[in-house]
Order: sequence, then C-alpha cells, then structure tokens
Amino acid sequence: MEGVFNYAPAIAVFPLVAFVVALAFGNYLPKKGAIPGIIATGGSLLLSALMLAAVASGEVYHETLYEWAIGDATSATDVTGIEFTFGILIDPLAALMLVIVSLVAFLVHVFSLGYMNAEGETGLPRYYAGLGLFTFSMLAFVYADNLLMAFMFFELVGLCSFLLIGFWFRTKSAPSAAKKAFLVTRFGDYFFLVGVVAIAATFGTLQFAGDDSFVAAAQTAIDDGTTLFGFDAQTWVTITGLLVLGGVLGKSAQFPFHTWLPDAMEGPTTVSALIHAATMVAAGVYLVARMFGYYALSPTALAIIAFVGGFTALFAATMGVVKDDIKQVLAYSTISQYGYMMLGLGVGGYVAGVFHLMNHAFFKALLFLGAGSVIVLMHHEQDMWKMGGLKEKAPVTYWTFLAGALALAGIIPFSGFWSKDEILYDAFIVGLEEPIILAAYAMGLVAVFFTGFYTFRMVFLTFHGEPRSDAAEDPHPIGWSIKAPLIVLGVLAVVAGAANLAPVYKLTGLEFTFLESWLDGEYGAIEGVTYGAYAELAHYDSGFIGTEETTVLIAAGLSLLLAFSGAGAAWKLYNVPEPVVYRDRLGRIGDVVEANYYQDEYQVWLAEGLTLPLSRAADRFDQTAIDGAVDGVSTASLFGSDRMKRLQTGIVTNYAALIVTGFIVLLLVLGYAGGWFI
Amino acid sequence: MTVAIEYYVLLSMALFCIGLFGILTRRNALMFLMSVELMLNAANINLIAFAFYHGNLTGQVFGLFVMALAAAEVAVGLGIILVLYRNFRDVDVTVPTTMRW
Amino acid sequence: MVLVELPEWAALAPMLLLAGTALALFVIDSISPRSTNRTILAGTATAGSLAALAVAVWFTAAGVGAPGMDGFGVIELFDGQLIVDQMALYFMIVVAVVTALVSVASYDYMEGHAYQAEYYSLVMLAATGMATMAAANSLVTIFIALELASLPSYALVSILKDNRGSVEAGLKYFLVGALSSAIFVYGISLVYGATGFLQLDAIAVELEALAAGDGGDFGGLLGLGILMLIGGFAFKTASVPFHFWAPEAYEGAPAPISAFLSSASKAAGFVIAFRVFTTAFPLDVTTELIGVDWTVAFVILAVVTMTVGNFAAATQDNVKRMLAYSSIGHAGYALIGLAGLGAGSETVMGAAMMHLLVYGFMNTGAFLFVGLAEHWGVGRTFEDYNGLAKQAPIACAALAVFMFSLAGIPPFGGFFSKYFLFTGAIEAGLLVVAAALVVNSALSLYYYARLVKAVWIDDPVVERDSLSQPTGLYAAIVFAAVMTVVLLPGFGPVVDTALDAAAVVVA
Amino acid sequence: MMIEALIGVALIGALVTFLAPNRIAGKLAFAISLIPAALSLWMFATFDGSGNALLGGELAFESQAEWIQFGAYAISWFVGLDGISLPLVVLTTILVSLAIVSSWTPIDDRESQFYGLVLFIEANLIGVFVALDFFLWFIFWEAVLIPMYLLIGIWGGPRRKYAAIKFFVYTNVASLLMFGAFIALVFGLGDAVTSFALPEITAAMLDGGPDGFFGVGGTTLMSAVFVAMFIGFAVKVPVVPFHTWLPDAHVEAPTPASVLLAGILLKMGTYALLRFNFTMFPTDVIEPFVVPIAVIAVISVIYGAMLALAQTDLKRIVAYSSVSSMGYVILGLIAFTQFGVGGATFQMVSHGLISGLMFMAVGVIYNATHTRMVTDMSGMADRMPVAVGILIAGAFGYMGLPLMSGFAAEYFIFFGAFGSEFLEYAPIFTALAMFGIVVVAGYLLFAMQRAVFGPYNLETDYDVRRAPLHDVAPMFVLLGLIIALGVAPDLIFEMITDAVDPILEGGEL
Repeated sequence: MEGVFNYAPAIAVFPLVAFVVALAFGNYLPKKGAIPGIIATGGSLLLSALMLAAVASGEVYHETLYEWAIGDATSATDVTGIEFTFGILIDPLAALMLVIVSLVAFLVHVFSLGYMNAEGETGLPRYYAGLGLFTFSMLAFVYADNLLMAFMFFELVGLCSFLLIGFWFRTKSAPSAAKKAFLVTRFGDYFFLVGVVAIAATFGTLQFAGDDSFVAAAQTAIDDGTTLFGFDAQTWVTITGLLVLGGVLGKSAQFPFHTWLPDAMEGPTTVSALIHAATMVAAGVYLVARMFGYYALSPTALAIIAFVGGFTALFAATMGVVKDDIKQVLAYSTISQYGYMMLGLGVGGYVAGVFHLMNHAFFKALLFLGAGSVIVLMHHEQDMWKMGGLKEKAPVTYWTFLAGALALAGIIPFSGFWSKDEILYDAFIVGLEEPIILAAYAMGLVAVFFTGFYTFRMVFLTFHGEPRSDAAEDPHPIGWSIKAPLIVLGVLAVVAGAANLAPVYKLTGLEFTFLESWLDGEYGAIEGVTYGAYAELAHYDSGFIGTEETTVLIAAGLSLLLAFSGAGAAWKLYNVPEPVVYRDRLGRIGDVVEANYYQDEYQVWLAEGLTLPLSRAADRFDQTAIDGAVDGVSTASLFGSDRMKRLQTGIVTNYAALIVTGFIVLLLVLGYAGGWFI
Repeated sequence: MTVAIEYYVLLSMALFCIGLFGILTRRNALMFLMSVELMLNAANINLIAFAFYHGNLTGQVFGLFVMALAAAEVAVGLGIILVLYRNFRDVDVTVPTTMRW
Repeated sequence: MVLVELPEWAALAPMLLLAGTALALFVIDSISPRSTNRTILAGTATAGSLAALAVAVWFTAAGVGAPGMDGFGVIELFDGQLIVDQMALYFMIVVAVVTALVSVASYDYMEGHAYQAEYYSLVMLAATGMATMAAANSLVTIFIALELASLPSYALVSILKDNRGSVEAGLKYFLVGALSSAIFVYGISLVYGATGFLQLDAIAVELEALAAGDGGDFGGLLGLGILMLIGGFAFKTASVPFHFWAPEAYEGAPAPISAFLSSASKAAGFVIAFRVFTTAFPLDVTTELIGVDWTVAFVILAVVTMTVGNFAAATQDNVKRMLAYSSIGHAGYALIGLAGLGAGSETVMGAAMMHLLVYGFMNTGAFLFVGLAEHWGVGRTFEDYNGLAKQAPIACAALAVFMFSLAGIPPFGGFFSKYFLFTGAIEAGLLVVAAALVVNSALSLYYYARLVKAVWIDDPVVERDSLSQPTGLYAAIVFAAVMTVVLLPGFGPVVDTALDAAAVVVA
Repeated sequence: MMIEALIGVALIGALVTFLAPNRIAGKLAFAISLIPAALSLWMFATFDGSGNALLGGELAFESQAEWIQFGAYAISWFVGLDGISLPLVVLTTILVSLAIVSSWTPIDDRESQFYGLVLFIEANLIGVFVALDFFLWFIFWEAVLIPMYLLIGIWGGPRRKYAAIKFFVYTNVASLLMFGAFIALVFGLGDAVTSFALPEITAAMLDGGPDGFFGVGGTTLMSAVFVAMFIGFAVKVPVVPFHTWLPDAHVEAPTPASVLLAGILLKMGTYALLRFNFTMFPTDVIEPFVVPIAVIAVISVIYGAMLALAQTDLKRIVAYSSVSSMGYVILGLIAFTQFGVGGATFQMVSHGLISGLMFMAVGVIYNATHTRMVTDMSGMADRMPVAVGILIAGAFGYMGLPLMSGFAAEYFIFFGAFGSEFLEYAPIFTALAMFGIVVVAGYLLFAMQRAVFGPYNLETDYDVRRAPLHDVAPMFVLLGLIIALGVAPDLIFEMITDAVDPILEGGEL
C-alpha cells in the first residue's frame, strides 16, 4: 500500500486541472465544465479512499515535496535557518477529512448538474472553475503538513468562497455578501497570519508533526522555562495560539465573526452546501484539531475555545429560530453546530469534535442539498411560509431531508446524536470541575433545545401542512442528479454515527469506538499527533456524578430530553395544516433576535460608521494639511517672486538710484569690515 | 608749490558725486549723458594727478584713451537718443517703461 | 610644430580673425551698400567666427599658453598689455562659438531688415572686443576692450529702430552702461592712484611691495577702487546690483543679440574679472592692505544675484524676460568661481569657466529658440508658446534640452557644471553659497519646467498654421542642443582644459 | 558590454521612435522594446554574480571606464549587476514592453513622441539599477524624471499640468537634498575615497566612516546625511508625509505612465534606500533612527490604506495603496534581517508587477467607460468579463493572496520584521503594519463591489464592449508572472538573499 502515497498530490491536483479546464474551455464543453469537475473530484474521492485504506493498513505519509523559500533566520528558540515548504501529511485525521471533503465535493458537483445546468444558469464555466479551485484549495489545506501551507490554502479557500458567493454578481446583494464574507474572514486571518509569523519567528519551524514540529518545540520551551519575546513560554504559546484562533473563528463563523455566514447564503445553494456548511467552514475547526497538540499546551486557550464554542452554539441557535428563509435557518444552524465542535475541542474532546465535524459534514451537506432541491421544487422560492405540503410531492427529498433533520436535532440514533452527545458529555465532566466550562456546557445544552425547535419548525413548514403558494402546489420536477446525492448523504446521516458509539462503550463495554481508535493511532499515526498524546498534554480534571455510567446517562438523557422537547414544541406549533406566525408574541426579545442581536449593525457601523468617516477625515487632512503644506511652499515662493520682480520698475532713473544704493550698501559692508572709515 | 595729492582726489570725488547726482535727478537723456561725462572726467583728474604723483606717464596716456572712448560713447549715446525721440517723441529717460517687472 | 615658426603676435589670431571679419564686412558693405545678400553677410560672419573658433581650438590643443614641457608657455604681447594663455584661448572659444551660432541664426532672424551689413559687422566688432577682453592684461586694455564690446552692443540692442522695445532696451542698456563704465574708470583711477601701475602683474608686484613695507596710506582708496572695479564687472556680467539693464535689454533686443549678450558678453565679463582678481590683487596681500577679503564681496554678490535672478524669473509671463532673469541667476552661479577663490584652489574657478562654456550653448540655444518664435511671429508670452511642439517637435525638443540643462538636471551638460560649482563652493567652505545654489536650483526647476510645459503640454490658445523651418535658426538651435547633450558624456576634456587654464592663472 | 547594449538599444530606439511616423510608432516601439527584454532575460538566465555589488560581491556583466576627473574624486562609467538589481532590471524591461502594448488603445495623439519617451525612460530606469558610480546613478536617476514629466503632462488627464509640475519639482527637490547630503558625505570621507564608485565609498563608510566635515564630527555628519538621504528617497518611495505628489501624478498620468510610475519609479526610491541608507551606513548610525523609521513605515501602511479607503477614483485607490505597500518595504528594510530586506526587495518586484497589472486593468476599463469613478459605474463584469476578471485577480494579488507574489513578499517581510533584533518592539510594529492586509481588502473589495459587480450601469453612456486582445494580453503576462513568483519565489528570492546577506554581515562590522 505504501506506493499509493506517491499519488497523494494528485488528490489536490485533479480539481486544479478541472479548474483550469473549466475556466479556459468551459464554454466549449458539453456541460460547461461540469464533466471535468465530476471526473476530477471523483478521482480525488477514489484516491482519498485509497489513502484512508492505506492509513487503515497502518501507514502514514509525511513528506516535504517542495521548498517554497528557505533562508537564514535565527528563531527566538535559537533554531538557525528556516524552511518554508509545501508538504503532505496524511495521518488518520487528514485521511478522514480528505474523504469527507472529496466526497461532498463530488456529490455537490453531481448535484450541480441538476441544480445549475438544468436551470439554465449562465456563467457556468466560472461556477465550475470556482468549485474546482475550491476543492483543490480545500484538499491541499487538509493535508498540508505545516502551518504556512495551511494558511495559504486557508486563504485561497476564502477567495473561492468570495467568488462563489458572488456568483450572481449582477444582483446587488450577492457581491455585498461576498465582500462581507471575505472581509470578516480576512479580519480573522489577520490574526492567523500574525500567529503564523509569530510561531515561525519563535520556533523556526511550522511543521505540524514530527520531532521538528512547532508543537514539540513549544513543549520543549515550556519545559525549559524559556522566555520568548518577553513572555514566559506558556503565555507566549497561549498568545500565538489565540492569534491563530482568530483565523479559526473567522472561517468557522464563530462569535463575533459569524455575521458573514448567513449573508453567504446569497450564493448558489450548492455552494452553501459544499463551502459554507460541509467543508470550508469546517476548515477552522479542522485547523484546531490539526494543531491540537499546540492548544493542548495552553489551558487558557482551550478554555477560550470552549467558551466561545458554547456561546456561539446557543447564540446562533436562538437566531435560527426566527428565520423564515430555509437557507438562513440552515446557516444559523451551521454556526451553532460549529460552536459545538469548538466546545468539544476546547474541553479536550478531540475525538468528539472531529466526530461531530464528520457527521455534520454529511448531514449539513444533506440538508443544504435538500434545501437546494426544495428551492428547485419551489421555482427558486426560499421563504418557508410559501411552502408546505411538499412531503407527498417530493418523497425522496422529504425523507432524506428528514434524516438530516433528525441528525441535526440530535435525535437518537441518528448520527448527530452520537457526536453531539459525546461533546456535551465531555464538556459536562470537565465542567463539573471548571466553572467556566460548566457555563459553556450549559449554553451548549440549552442550544440543543433550540436546535430541535428550529430544525423541526423548518421541516414542518416546508414539507407538512397545506401548500401555501402556487409553486408549492405544482413543484418543478427534479432529476436523478439531485436525488442521487441526497440518497447517498441521507444514508450517511443515518449511519455515520456508528463510527463512534462512545456511550455504548461506556455503558456496555462494547468496542464501538472506531473513530477514537482511528484517531488514537491504533491503525497508524504519526507520533505526537494522536488523541492519546493530546490527552496527556491537556490536563483537564474531570468529575462524575456518581459513576461514569450514571454521568453518561444523565448527560445523554438531558440532551435527548431537550432535543425532543424542542422538536415537540415545533410539532405543536407548526405541524398543522395552516401554521401561523408567532413572532409577535416574543415582543422585544423577538425584535432583538430577529435583528440578529444587532451584530451586523455594529459591524457595519465599525466599517461604515467609524472606519469610513475616519478615512474621509484622513483624506481631508491629507488634502489640506499635508498637501497644503506642499502647495504652501510653492505659493510662498511665487509670492516672493512676485515681490522680487517689482524691483524692476522700468524707470531707468530708479535703476541708477538702486545701483548706487546697492553699491553703497556693499561699500558700507566691506568698508566696515575693512576698517576704511576709521 | 605742489598741491597735495589729497586735494586732487577730493576734487575728483566731488566731481564724481556731482555727476552721480545729475544722473539720479535729471530726466533728460542729454543731461544724463553730460553727467556721465562729468564722472568720466573726475576719473581723468585722478589719473592725471596720480600720474604726476607717481611720476609715470601711464595715467596721462590712459586719460587720453578715456577721453576718446567718452567721445565714442557719446556718439553712440546720441544715436540712441535720436531713435528714442523718434519712437517716444521725448528724450525723458523715465518715459520708456513698456518693459518692467 | 608649425606654431613655433609663427611670430608671437600670431597667438592673437582668433581675435585678429574676428576683427578682420568685421573689416571684411565693412568692405562688402562699401562695395555693395545696402546689401541685403544675407548669404554673403551671414556667411562671412559665420566663416570668420568659425575660423576664429578653429584657430582657438587648435591653439588650445597644441598647447599654446600652457606652461610646462609640451606647452609653448604663456605668451605676453606689447609689454604685457595683452596676454595669451589657456584662459584667454578658452574664453575666445566661448566667444567664437556663441558668435558663430548667433551669426548663423541671424541669417533667418534678420531677414528683411535694413542695415544687415552693419548688423553683422557690429556683431563681429563686439566679438572682437570680447575676445580682446579675454586676452587683456592691463586695466587700460581691459577698459578699451570692454568699451569695444559695449559700444557695438548698445547699437545692436537698439538696431530695430522702429521697435519701441528695442529702442527702450538700447537706451536703458546704454544709460546703465555709461554709468557703470564711469564708475569702472573711476575705480581704475583709484587703483592707479594707490599703486601707480595699470598693468596687472605690475599692480600685484607693487601691492606686495606695499604690503611688505608700511602698507601705504591708500588702503581705503585701493579698497574703494577695487569695489568700483567690481561694479564694472558686475555690469558686464549682469550681476546685482548692476543687473537692472539686463531684463529690459534682453527682452527688447533682437533675440540673437540677447543670446549674444547673455552668453558671450557675460563670459567676457567674467574673464576680465577672473584675470584682474587673480593676477592683480593676490588675495593675501590685498587683504592685508585693504583689511578685508575681497571674496566676501563676491560671496554677497553671488548669493544675492542668484536669488534675485531666480526669484524674479519664477513668475514672468514673457519668455524672453524669464530667460533674462535666469541669465542673471546664472551670473550668480558663475560668481561662485570668484567667491570660492578664498580657499586658494583653482577648481572652483575652473568650474565657473566650465559653466560659462556650457552656458554658452544652452543659453544661446534658448534665446535662439525665442528668436525662432519671433521669426514665426507666435508671440512673446508663455501662453503664446503653448503647444508649439505639435508643429515643431524638433526645435521644441531642443528647447526642452536647454531648459533642463539650465535647470541643472541630468542628463545634460548643465548638470555637471552646476555640480562642479556646488562642490567648489563646498570645498571652499562656502556652505551658505552652496545652500543658496541648491535652493535656487530648486526654484529654477519650476520656471524652466513651465516653459517646457507650455510648448509640450499646453494646448494652443489660438489655432496656428504650420510653422516654417528656417534653416539657419534650426541649424544653430539643433547644434546647440546637440552640444548641450554631448557635453555630458564628453565633459572630460572640458574639465581638463578649464582646470588647467584656471590653475595657471590662480598660481 | 551587455548592459551597454541594453541601455544603448533603448536609447537609440527612443530616438528612432521619436522620429518615426505616428502610425507605426506603437508597433515599432514594442518591437524595439523586445530586444532589451530578451537581453535582460538572457542575462537573468546566465547570471553568474554573487554577493552584494557594494560589498565586494562578484558582479555580473560588469564594465568600467574612466570618465571625468574633477577635484579629488573621479567619476566613471561603472555598471554591473548583482542579485538585487538584476530582478529589477528584468522587471523594468518586461514592464516597459507590456506598458507599450497597453498604450496602443489609449494613446491616439503624438504617438511617436509618446513611445520615444517611454523607451527613453526605459534606458534611464535600467541605468538607475545598474549604475555603480554615484554620478552615473544620479544622472540616470534624474533623467527618469524628464520623460515622466512629459508623459504625465502631455498625455495625462484634466489636471495633468498641476500634477506633472508637482511631481517634477517635488521629486527633484528631494533629489537635490539627497544629492547635497551625499556629496557632503563624500567630502567628509576625504582621502579615504578617490572616486564616486559606490563600492569604494561603501568600504570607506564601513571602515570608520568620515572624520568630519566643517567642524561637524564624523558620526554627526553620518547621522545628518542618513536623515537627509532618507528624506530624499522617502519622497520618491513615497513615504507619508511626503506622498502627496503620488496620487495626483497617478491619477492624471496616462495608463502606461501610471504602470511605469507605480511599477518601477517607486522602486527606485526603495532600491536607493536599500543601496545607500541601509548598505552604506554602519548599523550604529542607523540605530537611533530605527524606531522612528518603523513608525513612519507603519503610518505609511495604515494611513495610506485609510486614504485609499476614502477614494472613489479607481486610480486614486491604487495610488494610495501603493503608498501603503511601500510602507511594507520600509518596514522590511529597517528590520535588517535576511527575510526583511530580502522580502522588501522581493516586494519591490512583486508590487511592480501587481500595481502594473492593476493600473492596466483600470486603464482598460477607463478606455471603455471614460470614467474611473466607482460611483459612475457598476456591473462592469457584465460587459468586460475578461478585463474585470483580471482586475479581480490583480486586486487579490494586491491583498496578498497566497500563491501570488504579493503574499510571498509580504510574508517574507512580516516574518523578517517580526523576529528582528535590530528593531525594538518588532513584533508590535509588525503586527500593526500587518493590519494593512485587512484594510487593503476592505477598500479594494468595496471598490470592486461598487464598480464591477451589481447590475450593469454606466453614467457616461459609452458603448462598452469587450477589450481587444492587445489590451488584455499584457495583463495575462503579468498575471502569469505574479503567480509564478507566488508559487516559486525562489526564482528570484535566492538571488536576492545572496546579495542581501553581505549587507547584514557588513552591518555587523
């Protein structure tokens, strides 16, 4: 199996080729670039699966392939010389993620045939090129073996997101959303880049894994008690870790950088599925997982991750409750779900976080594609209040969507339940010792209720009841290219949870924890980047209520209870033939939530109310003060010149007088100096 | 009896200043020319007096040159004053002020 | 070498050739009075000045006036009344070049004028006077040569007898000139009184004797005399405060004459100043006698002159007047050559000499362009010049070369000479002067660039028909421009010549 | 003789083009400009120099000839290339060729003069980068201004006259200051040097420096000269607060002139800073100014970006962003590390390519719309997909998108600056300057959103069509180069660091 890794670069290169082909020749191709995209992502999927198999057979791949730039620079830890390279790191985590990404990408490409081509969109080569470039960047990001390479593709992913959100650039809203998405994530990436630079300057390496990784170097520095940039090593690791976290918060749309994601729904739904739900947004969380060893060195950073995650989970979930647009609901649910993952990682639940990442990728891609299907059905209507009654008319869409919804809501035994429950459990046991984690846990727990509520509100409004518009009465037919991906994902949403049935293991001792073993390197891994290694680094105290079993039961019971009550509330309110709007009953709170807690307002104010006037003031200052000084010099000179030339009166007698005066002045000066008058 | 050299110098200086005064106050071009002549002659007085004082003839010879050149200068000057009159109908030197500043 | 066999007076050949040409022109005039055969007249004048130029260059190359092994030594004539050394030849070259350019350009400029023969012969006479100034070595010959140069100049300035500007210019030039020459002669008489000699070397010897003795009673008298001499030079070089004639004279005179006066006449004024102050008034003994370093006077004059010239030039509307003021500014730059002599190094004077040579090309060229514009009849102000480049790109390219060179911007000859003046000033410790040079250069950029802007950038105010291409003017302008450009890479020989010449005089 | 050929071809080409008929001038100039481009690429391929030109490195294509001996110091023709100057020469030749092609559409008046001047400017720009004698360098340095003055003045926009003369006088005054300071320095060195050859002067400077001059001590003199030269070059770069000529010049200049102005002329300033201020002066002279210069750099970055944010004229936006980008270069230089200085040099090349691309793209849009105001247009992507596509690519390059050269440059600078031991509080300065990458994204994206996206609308009522091939082809070339350098910075970075290393070692003497 070893030789298979030689083909690893092709995983990313295939989509890149598809990008070039689509961009250059897309207009001349039968499906405007879809075919190369499908072939390329299919190829990537196949290769990724091979990688997965190779890793499963106990092999890993960590190879530097290309030297980007090398130079001499002495780091703060006295490492001389630095190499910025491109390399590939395929370990269990990366292999898993590669499969997820290429699978979703492949399915989305297929789905696009029905969603974009069949709908007669223009500019399709651009669309497929964007998808290709995105897939390339994302895959390269996933198996990047160092932080710089990760950053670079992280940024490229952002570019693709910009391009695809703004696909319908002739509208006003799409370009605006694209800009916002890029800007907000860019703001986060600013911190990320500072972090990259800081880590490089500190440890002289940016490798994720191996002996010469910055994680190992940081651990050494902490152990040696080195002072770095005027801080003790621990603090410095926290600072740099948090800087990198800035990028994570931006990409994964965590509070306070979450505002771009709902707007990003302006893009085609397929794009939302691929980028803004399943993969790119996952990049942030993936990055935390990728360099978990580093965060594990800093309890402060972990606590912040956990708290932000928990807060975001609740915060976004409440906003999801009041949305009318099906994609908006999904957008807020995405934010919320990534909050869970952050929470999981923050409390040291590495496996739980990755597990949820995987499950979420499947079920959220499913939901988005389902929503896309609904939108096709509804002739591009997205307001749920105009839907209803689609259940009978589109059974495939309905049942797959329902599977996804159940997973999202965390209803046992769908996949979402297992991973979310594991996260909450991990948070719970740590929270019993750490008040701040407990708070984060509590927020995550409350969010479960809202999740259940908004999920089923969405399902009921869309599929149940009576059709509330002409479009809903007579939906547009959908083809196989839409149905097939839904079915694949639907199945995954149902069964993916089986990868790690941690509660089952804890209660019964049955070894249903494949993912944990996988990530712990039982099949093959690189030393130091396994769950086991992380668990040693991150020393969280954890407590139990009674025994471990009771704690598991309490935690699972609590979350299930809340999920069911949320779903039930939705059932009660919306599973009626003619649902009504309950917004008004929420009063002021409703207004605030409806307005997304004024998050957009203050961020827009920051940009347009503060920065823009500030820049205008700077411009005025520049024009008047600085440029005025420049022009002033010239004005003064010309004024002087004007005075000077008035000496020349034109009257020759004056000249004679002036000559004599000048001569006498000269005479006096020299005579005085020479003592002629004494 | 010889007159001390200082007196010649004072005389010539006085003459020079008179000429200068004339230049500064007279507006008639001819008067202007005459004043210049006065100044040149002031120089001549000096030259001759010093030639005598130093006992060489250089100064006296140069005085002759100066006179000759003064004559030439006047000739050119008169020509210019003539065309001045033709163009401006006046020999007032303060009248032509078409070019200034 | 052939030269050895020539009699000593042959060293004056350039000057004699110019004088001969003047006489030849008179002959032509008397054979065919009122002749307007421009080809013969301008041709004779050009040929004469070119011959003078050729001889002067040949002499320089052959080493006439150069002391040492290869040279023929400094040739003194008529008991030292005239002297032919490298400096004399150098300035004869400058004068001859400018005369040649002016003669060629006048071929077109004077088209249709009466008194052409007189015009050319006056030019040649004035040139003779200037060449004589270069060789004059006694206050007598200096004064005579000066007048020989001045008197034809007065006539030349006012030669457009029906043009009020020309007449007014002539009048002002003449009146200020008369006043200045009176002051100058009086200065000579005082110097004579203090020393008893008029020959420059003899004055120096006498001064040394006086300084070695009791110092004499004439310190103040001598000082006043020297100051008055400075006045005379200042007039000739258009330096403050004797510059008042210049703007009007240059503006009113026919453009070739303006070129002639502002380049050749100025250079001639400088050569006598250089010679008198280096030969007759050695710095140390003179300082001892009059109690003050005469370079101080030149420092003041240099700074004031360049400042007045450049500032007044900056806001002119009339192109010729702007050039006139710029010419005053350049006189200020060249004065650094004298102001910096205090350091006892010849380099600064050499730099001034180089500047005057380059200036001979660039300034002459600039005035000739004005002549061309007058020939076209486009008007006199900057606005009138607007957009000329569209019709006459080559002449305007040349103008741009002149302007940028005058401003001292690379890659033209003016840059080097200005730089050498700058270093000279610094070497001599005249930081104030160096600073003034920089400030004024900066200001001058503005108005020089403004003229380039007018012809190249601005759109014409009125529609113009296509413009003629007068051969003579074009030839002169293009030649001047080419020389201005070539003098950048080819500055080496000029540097060597000028420095050698200066070294001999200063030593 | 290669360098002479390079300059000579451009000079003769300039003359030939100047005299050629307008009709063929554009094509002719392009054909001629290909010769230096090919030559320089050949030189790039066969480059065999090593080390720094001023610090005794092995020069490539060196040639030397006596010129003028005045006073104690000889002036000579002395040219040669090292790893810093060669990339800039190649940049120049390529950018000029492309700029000529991009002029075919917009320039429709007095073409032969226009292209003649462009070739003339090329000769001088090459000269600036190859000259190793101060005088020779200064001549080229100044000679660049004249054609640029005319290019802006004749073919520029409505306020071209003001802009041209401001550019001309402002930069010239700065040059005078710098020139005077340098001459004072050389005089201060006294007998230690016998010529204006920069390597000789550098050696003397690092070997004790001047004794003093006019009663001013050696150290004081060096400090004063350092400051004066810094200001002189800062105007050229330009650095806040000496930047105000730049937006005017850029906005009014015709597209190709903007390309050259931003692409190469600004690099002259930073190149000179590197060559003079940061190579010649011993570190203890620079030391007191490190923090002030870093402050200026950070202000340039942020303030420049803020100004760009306030603009609605596309060209003005790019112009101010140049101020911002040049701030990075200053930061990299003052960091005094291999990556800092090397990155700064890399940024010179990179920014040359990117800003050239941006100006071309804006120019193509302007050709079609006759307006550059973002408020006057929207949805241009609808009508000019290719040109707008490249504009977007260029904008992202400007924002420092990875795998494009801008990112490599900025990353090198940031990395080099962050760990600088020379600069106090380096991490803070770096982090502050890095915030520029957010603001740059802000103003470029705002402008994009308004001008090229959204429903199609144009206030000027011109019929907008797709740009012709010869308008977009140069941009493709630039884009290709930008990506090539972004993917493989070592194409030139290796060469640059080789020449930069001696500076850092020399500084530690």
